[in-house]
Amino acid sequence: MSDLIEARDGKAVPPSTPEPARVATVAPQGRTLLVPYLTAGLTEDWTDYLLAVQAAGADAIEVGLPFSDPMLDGATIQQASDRALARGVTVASILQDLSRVRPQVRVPLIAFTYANLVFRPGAPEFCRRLAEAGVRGLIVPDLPLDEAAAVERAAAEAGVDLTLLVAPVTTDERLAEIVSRSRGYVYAISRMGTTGERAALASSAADLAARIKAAQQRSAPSHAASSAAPSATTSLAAPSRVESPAATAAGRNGASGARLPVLVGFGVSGPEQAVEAGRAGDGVVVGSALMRRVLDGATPADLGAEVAAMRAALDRADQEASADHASYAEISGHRG
Amino acid sequence: MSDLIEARDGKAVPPSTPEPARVATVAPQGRTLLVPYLTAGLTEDWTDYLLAVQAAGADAIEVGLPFSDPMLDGATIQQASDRALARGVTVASILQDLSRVRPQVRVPLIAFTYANLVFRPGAPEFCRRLAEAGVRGLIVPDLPLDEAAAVERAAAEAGVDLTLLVAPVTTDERLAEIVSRSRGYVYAISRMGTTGERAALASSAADLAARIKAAQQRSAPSHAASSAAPSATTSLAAPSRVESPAATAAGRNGASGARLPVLVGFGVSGPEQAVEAGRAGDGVVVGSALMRRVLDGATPADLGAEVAAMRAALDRADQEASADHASYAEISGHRG
Amino acid sequence: GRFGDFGGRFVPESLVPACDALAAAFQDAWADPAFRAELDDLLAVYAGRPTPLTPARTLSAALGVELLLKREDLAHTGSHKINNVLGQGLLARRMCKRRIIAETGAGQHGVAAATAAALLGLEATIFMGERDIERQRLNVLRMTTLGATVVPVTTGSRTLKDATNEAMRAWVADVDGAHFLLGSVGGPHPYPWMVRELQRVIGEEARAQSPYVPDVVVACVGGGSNAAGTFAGFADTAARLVGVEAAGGAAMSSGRPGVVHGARSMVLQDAEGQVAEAESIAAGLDYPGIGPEHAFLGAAGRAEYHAVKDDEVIAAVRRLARDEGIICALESAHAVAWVLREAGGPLLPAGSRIVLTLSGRGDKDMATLEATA
Amino acid sequence: GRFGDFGGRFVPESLVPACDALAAAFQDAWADPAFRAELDDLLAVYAGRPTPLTPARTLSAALGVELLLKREDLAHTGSHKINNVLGQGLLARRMCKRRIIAETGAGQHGVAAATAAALLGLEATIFMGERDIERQRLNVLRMTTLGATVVPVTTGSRTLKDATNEAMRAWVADVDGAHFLLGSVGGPHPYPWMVRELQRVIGEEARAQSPYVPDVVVACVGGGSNAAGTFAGFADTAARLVGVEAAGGAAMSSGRPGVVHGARSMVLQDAEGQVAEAESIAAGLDYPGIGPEHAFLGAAGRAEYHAVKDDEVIAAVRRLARDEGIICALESAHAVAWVLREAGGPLLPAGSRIVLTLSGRGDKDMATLEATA
Repeated sequence: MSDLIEARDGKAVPPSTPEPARVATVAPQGRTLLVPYLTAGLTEDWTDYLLAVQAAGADAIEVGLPFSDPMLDGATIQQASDRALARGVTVASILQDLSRVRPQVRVPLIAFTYANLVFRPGAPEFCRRLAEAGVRGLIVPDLPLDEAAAVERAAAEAGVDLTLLVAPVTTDERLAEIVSRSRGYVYAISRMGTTGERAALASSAADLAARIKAAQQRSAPSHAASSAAPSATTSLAAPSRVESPAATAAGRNGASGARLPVLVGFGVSGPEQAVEAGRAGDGVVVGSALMRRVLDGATPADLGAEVAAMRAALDRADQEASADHASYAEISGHRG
Repeated sequence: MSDLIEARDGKAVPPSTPEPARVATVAPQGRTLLVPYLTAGLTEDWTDYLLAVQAAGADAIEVGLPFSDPMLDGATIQQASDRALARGVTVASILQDLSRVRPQVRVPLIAFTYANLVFRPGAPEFCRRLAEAGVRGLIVPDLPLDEAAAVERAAAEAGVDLTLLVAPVTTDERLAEIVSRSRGYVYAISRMGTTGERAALASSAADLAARIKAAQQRSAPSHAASSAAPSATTSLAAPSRVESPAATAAGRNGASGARLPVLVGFGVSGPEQAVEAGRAGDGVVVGSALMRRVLDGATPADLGAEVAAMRAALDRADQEASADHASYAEISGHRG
Repeated sequence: GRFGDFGGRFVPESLVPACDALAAAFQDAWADPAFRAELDDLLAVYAGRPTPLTPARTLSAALGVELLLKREDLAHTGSHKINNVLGQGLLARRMCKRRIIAETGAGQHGVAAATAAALLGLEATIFMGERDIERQRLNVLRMTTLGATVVPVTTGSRTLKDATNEAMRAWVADVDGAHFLLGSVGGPHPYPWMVRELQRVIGEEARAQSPYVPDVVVACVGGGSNAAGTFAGFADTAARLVGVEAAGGAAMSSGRPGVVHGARSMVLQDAEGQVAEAESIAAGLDYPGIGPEHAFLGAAGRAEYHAVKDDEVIAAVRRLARDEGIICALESAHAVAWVLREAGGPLLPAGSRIVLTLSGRGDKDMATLEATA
Repeated sequence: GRFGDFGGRFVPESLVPACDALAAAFQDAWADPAFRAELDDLLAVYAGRPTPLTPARTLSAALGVELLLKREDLAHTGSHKINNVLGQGLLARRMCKRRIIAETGAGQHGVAAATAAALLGLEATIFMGERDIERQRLNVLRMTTLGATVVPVTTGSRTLKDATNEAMRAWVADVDGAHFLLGSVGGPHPYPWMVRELQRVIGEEARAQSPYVPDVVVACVGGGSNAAGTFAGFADTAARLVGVEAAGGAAMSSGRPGVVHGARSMVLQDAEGQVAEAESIAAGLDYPGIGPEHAFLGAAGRAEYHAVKDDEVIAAVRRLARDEGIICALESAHAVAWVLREAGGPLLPAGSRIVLTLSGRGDKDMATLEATA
């Protein structure tokens, strides 16, 4: 843990380091993205966990701003949120913490929170504060497409990517619109249910990721047209390894030069499931599995090791996949 | 207590003594009658109490046959009844006990019980059993005039006097009929309420006794006519001491040669109230005050002493009354 | 109320004038259109009458009968008792009484009586056995909230029988000021008649609501007021009238003629005439007697009386709750239990059309039910 | 339901299709005479509608007003909640759901939902805060007796707010098989609209029963379904509409616009938007939000909202019980308490003619009431 504390203290990384979040593309081609979720403010040293998972190979980090009524979250995240709120943390104090460690942060940070926290100060003000603290993305799970317009505008003006979510039950028509309006990445809800670890990854995850990618391919031209500045700040480039010949044929590079990555989340509980989810999409969000560890007493170093193990598993799988790809791509339904 | 036990053992009183209950008139002229009530079967030696109160000067004794639902009785008698029943006593066992001590009994015994115990075996059978055990009278407080016909017939046939009760609320018309149909004596319910001790005797007691006596005087001729065998066995002659000139003028001797005594009961709690109640009527029934003592542990001798004290108080009052009578009779409303 | 060999007025002389006055007052009131109109108005705008006649569709299909439930559980205070207390309450006011005295077993009558007293500005003293106070705690709280004084009765079996004794004693002591608001069709004349007349509305409504004259009319019987009121509506039809007793309080099935609480009727008693203590899970049926009119109807063969056991009753509450969404009182469940047991058998052939009175709701019994789970 | 700036559908993407389907199904059903007839029939023969409009004569005389009480306490299960659950239950069956999920605070909606599920042959899972389970024990027993599974919610304030979160989570996990039977006029579209329509029967009956258009229409407000249903019947009259909140859960009086449980409305919250924990003696009003239509009516000036304190509420329960013989729910007593406080004052001048909805009965609150005695 000492190296992280050093990092946090700014000794290992000079303050003059360029804005890390400005690095728009973190994933090299062929790498499955790994995006850990952390409940902000859970412990006093919560930013140590953030830096630890960054060091362990996170491609971006979702920073959960705790809300009193986290409707879409399962027991683990809710418990983490409650505990953070009981400590007295606020959105302001969290953003202050983030500003303090900003020099050490080299991956995009994406705020994950609920609509009421956005609307209370007003979406423009809220997004401005995020941007000021170096947060480059925003996910609001109780803000479906139909209610998102005001926040979309405010986020775009503040230079924050509003990432939208797609669920297994989302209709094709609606999915197409979400894909076209989402920024940063597209969040594929792997299963019907709340966040939290599951014994097995739902088969719906792969199906959904495939549907999203298909929609991205179909909408690429209009997407490019409708988005003057797509994935302005946080977008993670979709890796090419999983592209089907059809996708390539449809052309997936809009004005941004790349379709958005599809990240699969909800119910990813360990390296094996991370590999499976990553294979379905372009990457994976892991939240409850990590927060369960922290609630159970894991140190930043422990958590870093956990993430590193996932990173390693994903990397191994990526290598196997690229070796397999040439021979098996056509029959691999999972790979879109 | 030894003298009573001797009496009970039949040593002091020879078995050949004539039937005591056949003594129709126990009260000498001018004596206020004292009729204690005892819950039969309350203790194993309950007949010792009976003999003790007889020895202490009772003019007759009401023997309560315990009933499960003694509607007209207050807490004390009810408790005594419950305790007796819990001991397993029955009407049969009580009558057996009475048969056993019959040789020593010299005063009339009057059964006091509820209608269901009379009707269960049938009124004729029930009255026959009473008579066989030497019980000469019967009081059934939940058997008003209107329901009494069958029991009246059965009692008359068995040679048992069915004594009826009069309440303060009884109408004049109804009171006249009760007076004409009651046998043995007329039971004046001193107050509206259940049996039990009261701090003061209700003024209604004197009023009611006066009304009864007035009715007796009015109805004397018809009473005589309608009653072939009035007060056949248990009747206590009404003493002359309290007769008003008017009563004498109306003529109070029917075929029986005397109007029935009016006994005042319910709520007589000690010698003073006994005197007051006796003054109102021709005598007094004392129940709860005695049974309270027994429940509290009084021995037969204790109870005998209690009754003796009442007897003495009544006798003193009788003497004073007869001294007073010449000068104050006209203005003493209490004396009817 | 004299019904053949049954009924009468076996009360202390102290109560005779009060019973006379009450009988006269009720006769007068019952013939007075203004009194009837005031009562009918209260029953409608206050008590929520008419109560519906609900087809029990799931149970009917499962049992192969047509079962209609007369929903006295929906009446104000949660049972049919409100019909009687509003009538007697108005009568008490008409008689210029300032206070009512009542006995209660399950507490349903006590709550109803306390309610009528509150509505009509009368004081209320409710006698309730200590044992019933324990097992019907909710109703005790309701009575006191309504401003009534609840007097625990500690004598005898500490249930309804003893509460009735105590209430009659209290009446004797305040016969001018108080009306004894008896809750069932027992007691001395005029109660069995008066209470039956006041409960007649159940049967008359049910008959008007039923699409047909049923084959069988069923109601639970403790003292028997809901059954008496129900039967009254069908007495002149060909419907069989069935009263269902608690096996532990089955005066009709196991009793003998006797006199208790002012009337001659069927009574659970021993060979000498001591009244037995009933034993039922339903406090409202935990009573060794029955209204004299039932004794008469039974003796005359016009009504039949059957008994069900506590475990059948509990199963019936649960079945009705799960199949029809109605939690009825343990008392009412006796009628349901009989139908569950006999449907399809000789006593209740398949296809029978049944009107069953649910006399009350079961909120008060939830603790008892939980203890049997 | 979008009501001016309020309402909307702030739900996870996973629930959007279900909300769409529900809105379409309700719109279709509500326009279908057969559906309406089936619902009306259940409301009449099963739930006991119409409920009476009872003149509170003693209170009226004492307060110098004319007070009429709409008696939802007499509806089956003891509150107005039955109106909504029968409608949604039939809808769930029409949508071929096999199961309902519901949240409950005081347990009245939970009992009603469990009842509708039992009647219509659906499974029922009811979420209830641990704290509410403790203080509304009777209703928990009723729900389990009706065959429902009651799931204790241990998160947050362990009251209605958290139960609602948990119910929505459960719905997400079984959105195909389950209908989320929301109990009030909150939540995402179509709930605020649908539940108001299903509760409209309260107001329409009351208007038809009232001999006049009242000056003031009063109802308690937590989520606000009984008030919404009542107001709906008088919206086009000159009657003032008054909603009465718990002082400790007064979203209208003390809240700010916010998004909670799927709708934008008035919400008790802190400066950053964390939802506050309400604190009321009435579990059913212990909720930091309110239905969006109320937020709209309040903002538009068509309805006014006032708050009363716990001690006023307890006094109101007792007063109504003693004066009128009606033990109402702590929730309903909020409306009574406001009338008691304001009668004769500027908000409720002497002579005012008032229709007040008693949303439910108070049996469930007896233990709470006893604890405050």
